[in-house]
Amino acid sequence: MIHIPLLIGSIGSTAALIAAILAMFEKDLLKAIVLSGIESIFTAFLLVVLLAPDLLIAYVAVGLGINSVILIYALLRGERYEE
Amino acid sequence: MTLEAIMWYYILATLMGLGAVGLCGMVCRPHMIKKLLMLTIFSDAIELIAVLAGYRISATQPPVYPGGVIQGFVFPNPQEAANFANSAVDPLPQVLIVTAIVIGLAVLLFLATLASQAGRKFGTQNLNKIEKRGE
Amino acid sequence: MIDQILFWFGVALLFMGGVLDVIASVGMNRFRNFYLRLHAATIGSIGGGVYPLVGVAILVLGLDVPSTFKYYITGSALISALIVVLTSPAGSHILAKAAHKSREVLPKPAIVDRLKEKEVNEE
Amino acid sequence: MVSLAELNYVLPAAISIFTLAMVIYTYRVMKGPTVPDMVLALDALTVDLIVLFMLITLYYGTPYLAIGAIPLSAWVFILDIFVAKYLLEAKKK
Amino acid sequence: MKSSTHAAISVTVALIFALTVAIALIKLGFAGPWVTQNINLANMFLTGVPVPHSCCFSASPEVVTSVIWDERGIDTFYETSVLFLAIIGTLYVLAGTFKARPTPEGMTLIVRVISKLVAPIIIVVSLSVALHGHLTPGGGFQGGAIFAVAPVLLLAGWGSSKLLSLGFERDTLLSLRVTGVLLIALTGIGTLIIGLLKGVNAYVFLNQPKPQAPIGYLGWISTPWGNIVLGGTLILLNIFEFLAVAAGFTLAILAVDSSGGGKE
Amino acid sequence: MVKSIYAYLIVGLILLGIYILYTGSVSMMELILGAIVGFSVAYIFTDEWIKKPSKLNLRRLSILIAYALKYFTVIEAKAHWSVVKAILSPKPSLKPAIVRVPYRVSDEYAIVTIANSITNTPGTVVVDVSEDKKALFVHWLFAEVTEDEEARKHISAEFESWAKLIFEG
Repeated sequence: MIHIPLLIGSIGSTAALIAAILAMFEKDLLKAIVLSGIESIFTAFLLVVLLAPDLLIAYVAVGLGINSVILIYALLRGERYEE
Repeated sequence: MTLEAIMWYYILATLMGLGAVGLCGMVCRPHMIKKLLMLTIFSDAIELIAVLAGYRISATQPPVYPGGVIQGFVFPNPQEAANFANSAVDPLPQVLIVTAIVIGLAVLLFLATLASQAGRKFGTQNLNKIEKRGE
Repeated sequence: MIDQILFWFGVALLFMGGVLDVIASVGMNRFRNFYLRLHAATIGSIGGGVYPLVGVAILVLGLDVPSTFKYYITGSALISALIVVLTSPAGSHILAKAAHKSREVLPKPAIVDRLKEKEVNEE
Repeated sequence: MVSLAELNYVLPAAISIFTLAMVIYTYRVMKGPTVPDMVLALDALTVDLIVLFMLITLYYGTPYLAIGAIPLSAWVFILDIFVAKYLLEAKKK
Repeated sequence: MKSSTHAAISVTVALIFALTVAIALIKLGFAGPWVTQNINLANMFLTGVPVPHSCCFSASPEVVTSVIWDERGIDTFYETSVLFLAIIGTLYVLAGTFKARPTPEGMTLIVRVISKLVAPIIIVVSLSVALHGHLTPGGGFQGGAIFAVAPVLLLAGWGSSKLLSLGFERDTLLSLRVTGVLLIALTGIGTLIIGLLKGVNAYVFLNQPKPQAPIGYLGWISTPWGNIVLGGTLILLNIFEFLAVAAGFTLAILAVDSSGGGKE
Repeated sequence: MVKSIYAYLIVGLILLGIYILYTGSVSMMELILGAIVGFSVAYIFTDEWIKKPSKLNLRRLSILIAYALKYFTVIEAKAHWSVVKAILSPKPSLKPAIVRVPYRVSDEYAIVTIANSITNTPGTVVVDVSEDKKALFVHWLFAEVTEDEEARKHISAEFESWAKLIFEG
């Protein structure tokens, strides 16, 4: 029987990689923040799959919540489009 | 090589690709916020590689003893502890990574406020434009 | 007996939610405009999120596992369902309002648009 | 009492349904032409992932993985509000 | 340098990085999917932490938090200090730009009421996570980070003047933060002071008595209704860390928000 | 800070219940810790949550529960079915429009209940709230009518009568 967590884990890591590549080539910074949000959410998903609940709580509260808020505040001062 | 090993190596390869993307974006892109985003992606990749190294497919439990209640918890005997250790994942990478998350947040907080002050001072957060202005 | 009923009721809710979730994700791709996708997203969060969470909370109660396991999962599932019920409509609403007011997306196929009339009157 | 083994007939099907929905939502987030579209799809994706967390918890048979669901469901709201705040404030200047 | 040179250098560096990680993982013998046993150090912690009379007993079933606050306690204290310094640095960089802001424009009644309803629920959950840090996953830092979600919600819905009227003022938060860090340090050197006074051997961040150091904190209380598990220093350190992190994050978010939104 | 002891007790008990539900075990120690946590958080938030403590009673609570039961079974099922049909049919007949729906309640919880009920049923989403004109602007997927009062009859008349029973009157 196939090992389900590793299977959906590999789907999640592929999605994270694609999101990171898209975020790197994106010119619109707000879109890049949302795309890196996808990357972060699949990171949290992989932490569940790899059995790390302590890290999961710390990561969800910090890596998802506070990081995006701080970056959006910082973006309010600059310009939205790169180049 | 079993199917599980192939999937494990596939996850490792995508995570290394994630780290490479983060590093490349940190160097290539001129916008400060883009650099910060790529920094978070890079640190995510490093964390996940460390956690993946501690994972075994025969494990079914996180490194926390089940049944933790504040009143009425009975400490296990050595036999139960040995059984538990056979079915739990490695706690050491997780311990190291909790610290890494905190430090990463501290760095990001400080750098983001610096970027916001730079935006206030120069009117832009694009490093190319700031460099041109200095000439 | 009561355990069997609880378990299969929870499983039924879970699968109903799963089917609704897939339908919502298909609708997300079939609808053409942001304002139409809002309705698909509502199905995704209520039909595909709250009902399966309640289903999981009920399903666990019928299982033969230690009571700490049971009540822990039931509690987390119920509280997250409560938070989703409260916050998901407010999130959709503020997003729609921001998209409309900043002219980021225009409600293109629309019979009438009273909100735009109101904004035009005020300006 | 229903034993935990009986759940193993049900869980693979449920997990595969929600994973299918997850993949389609992810496609929508990456494709979405405007920012509100992406955030909306990200909301639905997050709610879908919360259910998936619960199912993986049941699959492993350990309660403690369910703990991340609550901050995750609060995070959705925060991202909505802050993107809306950005759109409203950036339009003004 | 041209941007193409940048790109070439960065791609090379990234590939070298990936190869290094791969070689390190494979050659140094880290676990792969085929391994059925953890490494010896991990087994030592997994079998030692909750079992009385073993090498590294911490009176707690949570291995991760025990290692963080017991075996690596001084390291974690420095990490908390780094976060403290980062928040002080943020305040310093943003100095002179603070002003309290009323309700942000565009936030409607629905968002305001919902944020006000959800915030206490989040706070209660975060306190539960912090108070059970030595029993279930979580701990002081995780609880504090979840707590910070509630001020963010209130800030988005109501503006910073509401937070100030609820009692989240800057000086209060700063003093709470300092108190938290100081109490962590005091708890850490508490055994050392008692050992000096009594004339026995003791270590910094010592939780339970060890063969060479016969003093320690209270691990559990036996009552007729069962043990009440306290985990020695763990519960104290979790509470103080919760105080420090929650106050610090609220302070940082408040400072970033009240230093103005758009360009000036 | 706390104006009414009665409201304070009720909010504290609600928060204690949430603590116990989340923790998942009931014992003497948990109850003591939960009471400390719940009542200290309630001390900050009571005045925010409850403006008129005299309105709290069991009759309103039972109406609220009855409404929640009816809403999550009957009303949601109908609304889901109509939108699912629109998604699955090859050529859906959609008539999207943003209509104005006036409301006649004044309590803030009542307004939010109406708005969230409207948004949570697929097919209608509240786009904006005008507090001075007392109207909700609703994006409606199947707009049969566009006049204010007619739209109110179709969309929010039922929710409004329930909300009046629960929070006013």
